[in-house]
Amino acid sequence: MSAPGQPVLSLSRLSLAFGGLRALSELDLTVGDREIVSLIGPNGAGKSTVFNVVTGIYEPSGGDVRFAGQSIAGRAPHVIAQLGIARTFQSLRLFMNMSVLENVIAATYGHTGATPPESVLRLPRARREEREARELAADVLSFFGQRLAGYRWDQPAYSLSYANRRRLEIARALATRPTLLLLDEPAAGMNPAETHEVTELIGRLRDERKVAICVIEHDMHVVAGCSDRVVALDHGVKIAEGDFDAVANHPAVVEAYMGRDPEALAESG
Amino acid sequence: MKPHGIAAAAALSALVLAGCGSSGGSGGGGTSAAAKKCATSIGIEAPLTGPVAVLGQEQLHFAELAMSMDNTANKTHITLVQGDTQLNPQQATTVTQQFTSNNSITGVVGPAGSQEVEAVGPLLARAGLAFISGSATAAALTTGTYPTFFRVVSKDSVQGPQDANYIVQNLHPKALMIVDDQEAYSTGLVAAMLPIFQQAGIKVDHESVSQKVTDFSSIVSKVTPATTVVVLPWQVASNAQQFGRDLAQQHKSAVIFGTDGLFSPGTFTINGSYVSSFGPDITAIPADASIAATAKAKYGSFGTFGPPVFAATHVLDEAIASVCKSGKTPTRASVLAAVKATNEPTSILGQPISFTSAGDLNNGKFFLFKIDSTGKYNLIPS
Amino acid sequence: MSFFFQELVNGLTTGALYALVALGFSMVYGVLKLLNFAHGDLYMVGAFVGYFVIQWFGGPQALHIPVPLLVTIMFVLAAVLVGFLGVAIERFAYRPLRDAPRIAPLITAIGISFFLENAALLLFGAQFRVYNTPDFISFSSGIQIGSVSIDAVQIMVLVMGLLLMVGLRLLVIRTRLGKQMRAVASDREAAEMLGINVNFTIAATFFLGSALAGVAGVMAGLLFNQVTNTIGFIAGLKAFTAAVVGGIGSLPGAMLGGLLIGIAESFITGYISSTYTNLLVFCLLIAVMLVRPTGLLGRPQLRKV
Amino acid sequence: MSDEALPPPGPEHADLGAPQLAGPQVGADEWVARQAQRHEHLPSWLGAGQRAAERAGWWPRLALAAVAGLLLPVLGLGGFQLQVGIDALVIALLAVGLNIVVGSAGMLDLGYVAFFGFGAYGFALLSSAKIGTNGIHLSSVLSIPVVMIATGALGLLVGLPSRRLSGDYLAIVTLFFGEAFVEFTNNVSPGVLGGPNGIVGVDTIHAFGVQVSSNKAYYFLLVIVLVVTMAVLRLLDTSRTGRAWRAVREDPLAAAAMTIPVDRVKLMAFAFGATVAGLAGTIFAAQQISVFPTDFDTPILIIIYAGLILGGAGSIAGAATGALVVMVIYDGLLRSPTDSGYLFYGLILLALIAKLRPWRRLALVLAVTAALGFAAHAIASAIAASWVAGGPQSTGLIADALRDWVIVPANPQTAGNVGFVLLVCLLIALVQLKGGWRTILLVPTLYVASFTWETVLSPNPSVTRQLMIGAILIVMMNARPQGLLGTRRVEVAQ
Repeated sequence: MSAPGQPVLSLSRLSLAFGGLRALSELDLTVGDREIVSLIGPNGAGKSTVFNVVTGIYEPSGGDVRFAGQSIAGRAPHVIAQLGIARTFQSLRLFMNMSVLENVIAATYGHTGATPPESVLRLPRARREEREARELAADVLSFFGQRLAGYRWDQPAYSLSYANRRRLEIARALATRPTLLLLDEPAAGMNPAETHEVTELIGRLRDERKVAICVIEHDMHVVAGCSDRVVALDHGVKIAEGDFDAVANHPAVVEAYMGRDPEALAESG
Repeated sequence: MKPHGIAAAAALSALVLAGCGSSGGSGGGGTSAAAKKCATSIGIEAPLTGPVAVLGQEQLHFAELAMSMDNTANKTHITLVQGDTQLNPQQATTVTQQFTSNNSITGVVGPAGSQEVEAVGPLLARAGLAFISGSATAAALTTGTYPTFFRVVSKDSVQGPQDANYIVQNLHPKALMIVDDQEAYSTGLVAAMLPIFQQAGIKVDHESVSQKVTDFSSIVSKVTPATTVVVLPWQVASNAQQFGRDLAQQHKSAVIFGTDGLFSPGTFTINGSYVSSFGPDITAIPADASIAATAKAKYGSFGTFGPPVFAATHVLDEAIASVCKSGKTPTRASVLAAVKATNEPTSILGQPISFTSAGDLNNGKFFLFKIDSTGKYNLIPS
Repeated sequence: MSFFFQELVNGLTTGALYALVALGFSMVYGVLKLLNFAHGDLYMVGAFVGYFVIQWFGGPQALHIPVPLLVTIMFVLAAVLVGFLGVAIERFAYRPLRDAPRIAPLITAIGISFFLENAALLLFGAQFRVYNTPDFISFSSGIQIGSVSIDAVQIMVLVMGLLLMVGLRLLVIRTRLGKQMRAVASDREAAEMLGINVNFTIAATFFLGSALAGVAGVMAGLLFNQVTNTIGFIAGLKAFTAAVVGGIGSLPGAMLGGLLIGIAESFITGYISSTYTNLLVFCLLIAVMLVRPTGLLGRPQLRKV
Repeated sequence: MSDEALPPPGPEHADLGAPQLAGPQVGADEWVARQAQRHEHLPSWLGAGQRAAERAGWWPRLALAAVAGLLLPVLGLGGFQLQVGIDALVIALLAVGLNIVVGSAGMLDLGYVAFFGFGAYGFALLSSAKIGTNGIHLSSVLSIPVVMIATGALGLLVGLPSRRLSGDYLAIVTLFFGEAFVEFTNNVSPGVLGGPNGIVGVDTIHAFGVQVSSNKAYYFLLVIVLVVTMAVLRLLDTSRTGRAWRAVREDPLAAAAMTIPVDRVKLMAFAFGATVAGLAGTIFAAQQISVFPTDFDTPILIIIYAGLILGGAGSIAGAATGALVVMVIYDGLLRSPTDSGYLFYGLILLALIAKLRPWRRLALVLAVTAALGFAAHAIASAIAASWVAGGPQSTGLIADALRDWVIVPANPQTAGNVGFVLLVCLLIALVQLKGGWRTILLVPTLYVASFTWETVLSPNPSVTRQLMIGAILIVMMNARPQGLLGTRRVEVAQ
């Protein structure tokens, strides 16, 4: 299937080099409106690097990143986030010592504007924004049902289990009101049941939150279960693209996983 | 966790406990008993800890010495209350509040630094407490701003020019270096000396190094062959000794001319150096020999900061004693009056002590010494 | 020109001393990520040990053992005693705080600094204790190149500074202990799982670091002739500065930082004015840090995501 | 800083700071249980108090504290105590301000005291005869805001490096700035700044003909200013700004990815912190009617940090409490030998009560110690009168209590020094030992402690003062690393 309408995100001939090492070279990639694209590939293929370039952590050394029609290459991370690209991190990066609720509300900063004086005096705008932020937080947290139910809201993030930390990261990302959601290994460290849950969750995210999603995942069940389109990377180069079965059986992909380094598959299970 | 919470609580409640103690603790001392026994207290403000503790401790020791001697001589029961200022005006203020609110204190020795006097002068004036400094020499202090302030040492505006003129007339330097130690005492003297040198057409290299620094090699390197005199208006004698060592090590022939702080036989021993001091060499004054001996035995070697404080304490002791002799109980007012009226025919400083209306020492003498190859201080008759 | 070289020598000597103190400071930091503000006070204790050794053998004028032997004893004794003091401090004050917020040990260190400084004041009194080095190591034993004079102590400081740095470097790279140190430094938990005795390693690090401080203290005594209970503060500050400017945790960095500061001080004093030495040195160092945010030889913090 | 750097997930991990629970616990139930348990390990009355306080919410507590503070002078707090109060309040104000930068935004700012100095010097210049022919004696309603804004601006400037530098590298640069400030005021243009002589003859705070001159007035002013500042900062802390600060402290990179402009947020923290310091400076200068470079040197910085961290960085109430506690101990109690005596023995006793269980053992230790003391004293006096000729040096009740118990030789100094060293060794040994041996060693330790106090510590109050504050800092940090009112945090190496 192909992306309906004009793409939300499009990378054209994107390149990134650390010194000599070419992390990405000439990469073309598009994510259509409310499309779910999976990035797969062995470790070190440059999947997370793509996210880091898109979200402005790294500046591309060549090519362009266009989001909703405008070029965002080289913009500051918080600006890009405000434009509507939210992400989660492979190595969880929650605000560990802040409460669950605070973690989510903190992410509304970019869409609120109360100045310190307003906040201190609790002027109308500040009060309104606080109320809205809470409603939004309650909304996105409720998305995970009982997992992040009310009685957990005041617990510090570090008291959560891995699975819940991953959920909280997604909730926090949703609080930035994204149109594009980048999920970096959302199922890592989860048991089969939870993994299955994640697969459904990704689908629901697209349907209920109306976001386009680009997901990096090693667990092929997840990839197979949720992707509209799969893109395989190796050494920063796109080696295959298409629906899951096509890509999974693509010789280049098989070679990337099996051929060179068998243990890659073992790792990426 | 369990004991910790309690430990913290324990600490806090200990505060409260101690707080209760304080109410009973301070302020007592009973002026009622004083009438019979002539019991009262004197506070001493000095840098007893911190970077210049060496000065403060010496001052404290000599104050204790004077007090014990006077107590036995006058059959008084005066006690000494310590106040550590670290040569810091803010701390001096706190200490002064401690003293002014302690009714048993009827006189104060110190504070050591001119800037401290400036900070606490108004407070002590309001409390009507006489305070006598043994080392605050800034000229501005005795312009009548602080009515209860006295000092047993002369001021920069006298010593500075005197020393400067001596250097100009007797040492005839073409060029000289003058190094202040970034303390009020030192900068004051330098300010008083500089114009005279410039007037005499001497090329002056004005340097400045913090008291805490003990490495002078790079300044010493700046001493040119033409520079025959280095003026060190410093407070720490051993620093000057090191300066002299660096001069020798770099084969510089300049002569060191130091002021009060450098007077420290046994510590500052650079051959051919001059030291001008507001205190005499009490080891050389027969009358003071016993004091010097006791001090040396009890506290080890000492410099020039002790004797003036000894004198200051002695003045207060005598004032209190005189009040008691006249059958009155020593109060701040009576002690202040007695201090104003002080007229000691002789003193540890080898000169009579009496004060001008502004609190300055009347015709304060200076003593100029030249150090010989054995490190002995020889008085230069003026 | 000779003036230039004289100032250079002065700067190098002072710098080498700073570097010595910084080495130990940087070592402890490397392993524990702890800013040990008590380091300077260990240096002070070392200086006192040296002083008492001199007194013990008859005082500077009347030594009854050969000077080289005396100096050796001073260094060894200072190193050992201060080393164990450091170990005791670590066990007593820092170990309980290993997993505490990083800022908590900072206050403990300050508390220890207060304690040591004033314990010395209580025990040894406030007056300056004087080494009188020239009485037993005469200036003539130094070198004289033109009008530039370098005395024996200065040479000794420079040489020992270099030797100790090289030695430490070898120790850290080559020896088993060094490997363990690096392991603990990079990840304590992992090191523990690999069966490395973390407590021992950290104690050893503290011993070495403190011993260095002790040696530096004796050096300072020989160089500046005087000891008092307050010399630790400035030394600690310089060590901290040198270590961070050089790239904290890196031993060559500490050395470089120390020398840089020493030379900067002496040249600013020499060519501009001693009045502004500190002010300008601080400004210079701020500039350095802005150009190289992780110090001269510090590895840039990679931000893996 | 990859996965293994992260703390392991909840159940295994959430025990940080909190005591281990017996039996299996999972997820939230465990957390909830632990919250409830937090009170149980306290003595009932303390636990009850804590629960009550927590139920009350922050502003009633603050109001209560304010009222208590304002009542103190009425209850006869005067002279010295008032001065200590003022000093403490100034430091508390500074600690609360510093808490923004260190506690909330998590940046180590070692130049903070310079903002205090800048504010003080600024006010001094604007309200003295220093500038112009007869000076600009600006009304305080103008000068104070002006100075505060100027200090805030300076804060922005000094904060700029925080965009590139982090952690200890930022710390050192700010430290340089702080040192540079002292050097500047001490050496640059003595004509205006007065060099080491500082600026004297500064006006008291005055506006509309009203003069704030008496210490009592300044005390009240400071209490009000502190409370208002705390309230403002509390409101700010619970707003989007405060959350952004904490988010940046926790993980700058994630914060940026969550729409938070990290650099701007950091600068804001610096600016707010500086502004508070500036305010404190103006009041300080006006109250002391003079400013000197040494007032803004490192020792003050140390005290501020000690207060902040002792109270618990990150907690506004903690910062204020910690600063007040430290200052009352350091500047108040420890200055008077009598009080520090009570503090010394009080702390020992209370520590024993807290640490030594069961009660039987405590009683035993005390009894044995007492017996040992009297026996030793008797023997000593039997051998030679001079051995006990000294008599306890501390005054008041303690002296009477200890007269026939503690040995004090005629010349206590040397003996005392030995005792002091011995005491330190014993304490270290105490930490090393376990169980029964520790209890046994406790007895001689207690006696040596008392001996040392009576022989050398009490007669040298000013040195002892420094020793005690050092020891107290060490012990308190070891007892509660997260500070009195702080909450334990997990730290993820970034």
